Amino acid sequence: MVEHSAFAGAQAVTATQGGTTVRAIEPLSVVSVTAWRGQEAALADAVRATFGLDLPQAGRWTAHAGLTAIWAGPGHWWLQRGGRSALMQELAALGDHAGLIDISDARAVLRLRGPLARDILLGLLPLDLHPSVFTPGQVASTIAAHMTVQVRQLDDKPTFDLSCLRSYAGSLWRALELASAGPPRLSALSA
Amino acid sequence: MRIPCPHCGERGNDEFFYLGAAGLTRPAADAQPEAWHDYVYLRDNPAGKHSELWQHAHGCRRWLVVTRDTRTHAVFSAVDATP
Amino acid sequence: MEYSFVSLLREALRGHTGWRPAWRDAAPKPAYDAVIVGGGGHGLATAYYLAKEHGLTHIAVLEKSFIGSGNAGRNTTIIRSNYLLPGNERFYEKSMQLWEGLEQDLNYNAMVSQRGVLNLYHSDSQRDQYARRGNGMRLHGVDAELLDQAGVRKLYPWLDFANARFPIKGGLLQRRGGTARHDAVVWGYARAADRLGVDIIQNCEVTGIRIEGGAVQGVETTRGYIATNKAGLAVAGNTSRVAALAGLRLPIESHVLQAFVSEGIKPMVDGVITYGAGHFYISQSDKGGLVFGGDIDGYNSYAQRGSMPVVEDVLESGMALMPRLGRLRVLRQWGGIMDMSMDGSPIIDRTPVDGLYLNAGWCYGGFKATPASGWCFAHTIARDAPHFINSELRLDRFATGALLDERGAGATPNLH
Amino acid sequence: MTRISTGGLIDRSKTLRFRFDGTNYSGRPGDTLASALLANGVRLMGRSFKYHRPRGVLSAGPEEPSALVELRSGARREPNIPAPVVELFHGLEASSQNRFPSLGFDLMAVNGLLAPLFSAGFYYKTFMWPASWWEKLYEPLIRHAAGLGRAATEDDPDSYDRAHLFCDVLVVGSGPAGLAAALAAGRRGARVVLCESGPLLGGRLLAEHTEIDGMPGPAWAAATEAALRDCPGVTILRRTTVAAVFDHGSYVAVERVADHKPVPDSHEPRQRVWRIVAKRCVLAAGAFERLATFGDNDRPGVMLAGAVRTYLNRYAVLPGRAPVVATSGDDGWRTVADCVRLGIGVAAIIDRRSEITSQQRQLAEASGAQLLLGGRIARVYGGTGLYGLDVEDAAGKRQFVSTELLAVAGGWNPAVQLACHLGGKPVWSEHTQAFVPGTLPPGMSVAGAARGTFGLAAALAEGSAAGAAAADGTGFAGSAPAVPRADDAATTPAPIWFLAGGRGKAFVDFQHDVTTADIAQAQQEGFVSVEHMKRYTTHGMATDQGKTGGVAGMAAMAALTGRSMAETGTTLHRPPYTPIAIGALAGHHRGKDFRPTRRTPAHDWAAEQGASFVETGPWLRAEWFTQPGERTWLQSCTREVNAVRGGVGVCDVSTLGKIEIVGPDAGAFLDFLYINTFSTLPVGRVRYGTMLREDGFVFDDGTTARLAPDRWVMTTTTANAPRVLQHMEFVHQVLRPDWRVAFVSVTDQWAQFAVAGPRARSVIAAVLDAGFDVSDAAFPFMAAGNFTSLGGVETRLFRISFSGEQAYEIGVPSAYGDALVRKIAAAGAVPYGLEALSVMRIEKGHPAGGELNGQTTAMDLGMGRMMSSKKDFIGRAMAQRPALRDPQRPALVGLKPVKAGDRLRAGAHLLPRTATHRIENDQGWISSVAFSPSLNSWIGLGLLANGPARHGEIIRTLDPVRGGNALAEVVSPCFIDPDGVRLRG
Ligand SMILES: Cc1cc2nc3c(=O)[nH]c(=O)nc-3n(C[C@H](O)[C@H](O)[C@H](O)COP(=O)(O)OP(=O)(O)OC[C@H]3O[C@@H](n4cnc5c(N)ncnc54)[C@H](O)[C@@H]3O)c2cc1C
Ligand SMILES: NC(=O)c1ccc[n+]([C@@H]2O[C@H](COP(=O)([O-])OP(=O)(O)OC[C@H]3O[C@@H](n4cnc5c(N)ncnc54)[C@H](O)[C@@H]3O)[C@@H](O)[C@H]2O)c1
Ligand SMILES: Cc1cc2nc3c(=O)[nH]c(=O)nc-3n(C[C@H](O)[C@H](O)[C@H](O)COP(=O)(O)O)c2cc1C
Ligand SMILES: [Zn+2]
Repeated sequence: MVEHSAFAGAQAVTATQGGTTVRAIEPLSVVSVTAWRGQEAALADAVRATFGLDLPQAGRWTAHAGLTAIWAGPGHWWLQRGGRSALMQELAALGDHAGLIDISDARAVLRLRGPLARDILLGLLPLDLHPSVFTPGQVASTIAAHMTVQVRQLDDKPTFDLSCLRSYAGSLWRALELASAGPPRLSALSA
Repeated sequence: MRIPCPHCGERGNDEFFYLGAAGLTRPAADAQPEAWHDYVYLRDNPAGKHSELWQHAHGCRRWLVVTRDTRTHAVFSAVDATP
Repeated sequence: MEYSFVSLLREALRGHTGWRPAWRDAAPKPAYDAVIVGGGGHGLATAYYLAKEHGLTHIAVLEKSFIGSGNAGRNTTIIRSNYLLPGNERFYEKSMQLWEGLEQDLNYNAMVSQRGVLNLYHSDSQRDQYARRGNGMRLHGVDAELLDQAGVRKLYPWLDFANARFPIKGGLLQRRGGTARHDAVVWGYARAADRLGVDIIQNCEVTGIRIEGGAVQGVETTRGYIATNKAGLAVAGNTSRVAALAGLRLPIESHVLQAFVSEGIKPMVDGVITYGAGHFYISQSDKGGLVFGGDIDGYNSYAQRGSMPVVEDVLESGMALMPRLGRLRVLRQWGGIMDMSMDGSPIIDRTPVDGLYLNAGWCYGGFKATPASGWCFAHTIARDAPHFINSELRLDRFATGALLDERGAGATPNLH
Repeated sequence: MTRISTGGLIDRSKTLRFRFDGTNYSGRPGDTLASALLANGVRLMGRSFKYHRPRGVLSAGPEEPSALVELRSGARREPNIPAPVVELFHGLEASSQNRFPSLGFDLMAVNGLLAPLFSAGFYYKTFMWPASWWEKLYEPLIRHAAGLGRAATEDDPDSYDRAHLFCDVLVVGSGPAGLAAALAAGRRGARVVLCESGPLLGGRLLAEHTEIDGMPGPAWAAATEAALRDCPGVTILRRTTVAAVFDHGSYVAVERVADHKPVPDSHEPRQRVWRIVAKRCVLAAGAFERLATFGDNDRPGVMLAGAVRTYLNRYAVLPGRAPVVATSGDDGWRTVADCVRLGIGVAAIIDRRSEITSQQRQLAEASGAQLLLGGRIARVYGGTGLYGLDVEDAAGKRQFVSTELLAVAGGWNPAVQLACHLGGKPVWSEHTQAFVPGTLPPGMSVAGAARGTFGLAAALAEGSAAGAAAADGTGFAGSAPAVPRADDAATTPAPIWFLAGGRGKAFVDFQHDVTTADIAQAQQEGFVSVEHMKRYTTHGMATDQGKTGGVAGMAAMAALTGRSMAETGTTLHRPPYTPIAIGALAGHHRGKDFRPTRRTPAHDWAAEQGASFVETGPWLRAEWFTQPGERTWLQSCTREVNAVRGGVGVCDVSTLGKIEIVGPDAGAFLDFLYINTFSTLPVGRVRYGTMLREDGFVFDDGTTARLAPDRWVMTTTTANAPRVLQHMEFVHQVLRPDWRVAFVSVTDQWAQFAVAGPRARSVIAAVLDAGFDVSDAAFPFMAAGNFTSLGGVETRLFRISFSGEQAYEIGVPSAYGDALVRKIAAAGAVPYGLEALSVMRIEKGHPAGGELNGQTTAMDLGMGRMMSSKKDFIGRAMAQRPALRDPQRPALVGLKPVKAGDRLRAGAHLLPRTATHRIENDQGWISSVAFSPSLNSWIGLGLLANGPARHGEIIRTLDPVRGGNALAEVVSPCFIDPDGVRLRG
């Protein structure tokens, strides 16, 4: 196999307690899209017209027909598809309104799913992930175990995607391992 | 401390990188040396309200102007540094 | 009263009824030959040396709170003279030499303890930087030893050599470095200055500086106006505020530095150790507490307290270096306000205002400077000109570019 | 000193065995080490710091100053642990500390005889002669004597967790006030976190005989706990102490997850630090009973009256026979009442007042005690254990009372600590005769005893109101909560009890052995500010931070100076509330997990090739690849250099910072960042550039390629990559926001390899997909372009050279890095590491880490002419300052030892050949060295005053810290192929 996992050395899928799982999501095609100043609306229109996708507001992500848009900062999004695809070419027309940079291999993503997911994340992320506060459709970037980590909630199972710089993949894996090592911290919140 | 990022919401100050006083204007290329000395080195350093530059380095990566009381750490406002 | 074992014994026998105040609680007089603003170690030492070395006796030290309430009373007590740049090294070595005879000079036991200061290195490039520094010290005639890993192990076999994320490769050791009792330095200088006639005036905040024709006339205080033609500022973290009273803007920011002390335990850490791969340094006080700290919090503050991330950073670094610390407990944690200069080095100089002198920019390292700072500042004030020893600690170096940037961090105080 | 036969919150069906000072004892689940020891008749538990006074237990909580033990053993030994907070577990081991040879017979107690010498600050006044004796004799003695317990001498084997919680309302303490607050807020739907230090909820309800809503206190607490569990938003954290308050509603709490077990369960952390962010906080931390000051008030058997009730009611232990109760107000009468209820005969009751109520008179009669109104304690008998008292009545009539237990009720100090962590000063309340919270941290309110509200009904009402208000404040309004009913007669506040006279030392700090005499001496010597007094006497500076004795010391100073308590004030309270384990605050971040690790895509491959890795910042990089037969790193490194210079090698350079920059204004942006011009660079070319900081010193360097008219890729040094990106974001967002330029770090996107050596081109050709022309003509030196390799994988190729050889850097998306490097190696390239890379760059005179140290200018590094005069750029103006342009500044030179085989060392200083070895003659230093296989000599780069004008001069390189002293010739920094023939080949 030519492609190599960012998590080389770690098991690709592992079960933690209580039916909660973690697995690597790769490969992905990701393009960083930064609107030129004043072109945010034009960019949004172009994305909507071409891909039928609404660019998300701050702190949110949206998806349509396999294309996901993740907010990464004001005027800044990551457009993402699963698997390897020629996403840069697909998005080329957006270049009138924005700067496009391929970051498909720049990040490593772990998907954490199951009833203990929140309890585990209490031990990692300095974010309020309570269901009344953080819901599917939201994304946030923060510091965790001395790394920049982006967390994105996919559904209510709950499922979270965590991503970090690819070179830190092993350390993110390790951080999750440590965060899930002991018995659950609070049964109430993880229910 | 918690800093209310105008883009991401309130976060712990460990997500941010601090630079120093905001509101300093970079002198023109042909400005006198005194103007540059002033810009690069001299600071009001007030005890009280202070406008300062923080970057939300682990979040949206935006540079922000945060206005904060240096005696109590109370934050009055945080806005994007791009005018 | 001269302090000695004899006087202690005498007092012990008569129930300690004969002790006198260590210094007079003076009230301000209308005028002084010189006024030192700031009753920290530096201000008090300045007054002492002005009286002792320059024969000025009509001097007041004005302190807004109680003496030693500032950084002098809250620092981690490390003294050393292991600097890289000659302009700094000769100054800090002067200080070291004054420390070495301080008790006898002041008749006060400041508990100067030359237990050795060890700076660890964790990479070849760090080793080479330390070698450069150590060699410079040796050229100054100052002691410095570059240890390899085995050398460090011999001193402290229980550091984490086995499982470290950043392995210890060696260290730069200055055996003459060590610690001194922070409060005793303040009280010792206060008592000695008082014995030479200096007025130490507490609860007296300077709120204005009167300047006419570009020259100092006196200072306004919360206890009234005091006339003087020479005013020396030694107010550490408050430098910008006080200098602003004279219309000066300075290359200084005020930042918090935190420190910690553990519960008292039997001897464990013999000397001073600084971790080179994280923000952590530690020593053990005579009372048994482990005294430790790390980096500044990194933002402007006058609040004398820190924030959580730095607490964690310091303790993580401590555990990384000394995993046996785990079950010991932090007893108290506090903060001080550092006068961080733009190149990380101090200023002892005249100012553009005649008769106004500046002693500032001590960053996190001014305790060790206390004796030399007072000695040089006294000289600068008395002679209206710096001594050779503080000749590079100039205020105009930021304009000329003759900086003293030990770390090469540039004009960003939070990176020094 | 016996177990009372009924009652208490202990489980009498189970027995727990434990050891104290080597003796076996047994206790019950629910006991603490202190209660179990008392139940076994052990009163002597420790020795004091200075005088080695025998000490028992004073309190029943974390405020304990005296009964400190070494808990557990070996690697788990913990010194100075207060026995009253240690939950008993089976197999517990503890020992007393600071005594020799034993607790009962401590030779160090001789210090007590020398006590007159050990007065406040004695060490400041003596030990000065002869000067050299301080470190040799005096200080070692002082150090040996100081300290209490012993730290473990092995690494802490347990793990610690750190976690985050967010809530609307944080309630600190689960006494009646805290429970009521939590319930009021929880019932309104707010997210509530309730933290309780102890293992059970209830606070004083567990210790007192009370009734709420018709239920005994503990039952009400249990019922309330159940009700709280029914509120979906409520989280209850037991064994969790809120330890610190930080800005903006940040709190730190420590959960003792497994401290009540012999060892943690597998994978279980010993403790957990919670970082709690709360919009509101209700502080319901209760109060600490304060000690009263009288001679020998520290004898084992003298206890706080409230603590005595705790032992009676909660632990069913009578801490001593025939108790005497001494009280300054109504509070001590509760202890009498409990004794009466439990059938315990009271020997005497001393009330400092002359008037008491009729109920109290009845109680006194029922207890069988002698009643001494307006009386005092004249003398305490018993060294290692109290056996009697001389008591004196109002008329001065003195008599001996036989007793083992003196329960003293001298008033309560609200637990104001957390209210003060942000600098708020407590204020003296004449009404409560105590310091109560003053200015509160934003978002905090205080309820119950912590606020000086000592009545139960009032505490419940205050708690309910505070909880409801806090919920209101976070958007959870509701009707007024039902306040639980409790009947308790309002008690009169008790003044601070300062019993003058009597024999013996009157302690105000038990742990540090500070007495009223020390306070008096401090006052005499001018240390009258409470902060001075504290520092001079060490009053309040021990592990208990003066929780029981602090205010007593202030009161002593107030009395001496004639100032009021309000004028006297208190010292500052600082975090933590009670001591926190260092390991807990560090969490998992120790050992290899101290900091995360960055690995390159070729890491596994490198490991297979025998790489030895070195930490460079967060990265691990291959330093060299040891081959069979190589015994030193120098052998490996030299082989690698030779392989490159004689053939071809491959080096992983993925760690270099890579920033991709797009947009129509990217050229102008680069011109502004770099000292040289980039906007004119043609597409398909790459250029070396240098950046300054705004203060004119060199910041970073690297190459930037133009891949398309509006697409560039910049490389930075590994170390500076994050800071360069941050700097660019600052320049763009703050200084030049209108420019259309976008950039992100692509360091992790691209796996990049340097392929260098005379055969580099053939390797590159073999690696790229078929059909590409990489001939010198088609792809000359400093060319850049897009290619494919590995069968269609996007590939970036740059013809740049750090080694001075014909060389390329080739990059593919990181997932393909492993495959690419294997292919490169298969094509014949020999792996080389960081050391060989460094040797070759030194041979070429390229500045790197040693030279780019933040103290050098472009001119120092021989790049002065690159500074464009035609444009503005960051750092241009400040680089013109006179000291930065001084020709005498040390500038870059090459150095070659005069004597073949002499080794140069980085960090050596440079002096004129014949000059004396003094700092005045110091002219520079060596910044980097290498053994050059090509020259068969050590060589170095250095910074030498006026260096470029001194080529050919012989100078001295001096390295006293390593004993080096060699002569070297100053030469050009470029040692090899100065005309660049090879790299263009
Ligand atoms: C946590 C910490 C750890 C440190 N560790 C070390 C160390 O290990 N080694 C080392 O060498 N250095 C260390 N330092 C630095 C060192 O403490 C300071 O640099 C040094 O004490 C400053 O000089 P000073 O003693 O004169 O300052 P201070 O003691 O701060 O004196 C300044 C005085 O001026 C008074 N003042 C301010 N404004 C006015 C006014 N308007 N009117 C009148 N009076 C005024 C203040 O109240 C204060 O008492 C540390 C500092 C801190 C905070
Ligand atoms: N008669 C008196 O003079 C007098 C004096 C004091 C108290 N009391 C009685 O005490 C009770 C007061 O009730 P209350 O609720 O105010 O206090 P409380 O003492 O009953 O409860 C305080 C609780 O807070 C916990 N706590 C303290 N600090 C903590 C921290 N930092 N983190 C976590 N937990 C912490 C303690 O462990 C305790 O359980 C009433 O019953 C009152 O009658 C009476
Ligand atoms: C070297 C040193 C040792 C200290 N040791 C103790 C100690 O053993 N116990 C204690 O309570 N505080 C100790 N402190 C901290 C002081 O109590 C105090 O917090 C500090 O000087 C700052 O003052 P502040 O907290 O009043 O602002 C120590 C401080 C220093 C500088
Ligand atoms: Zn943000």
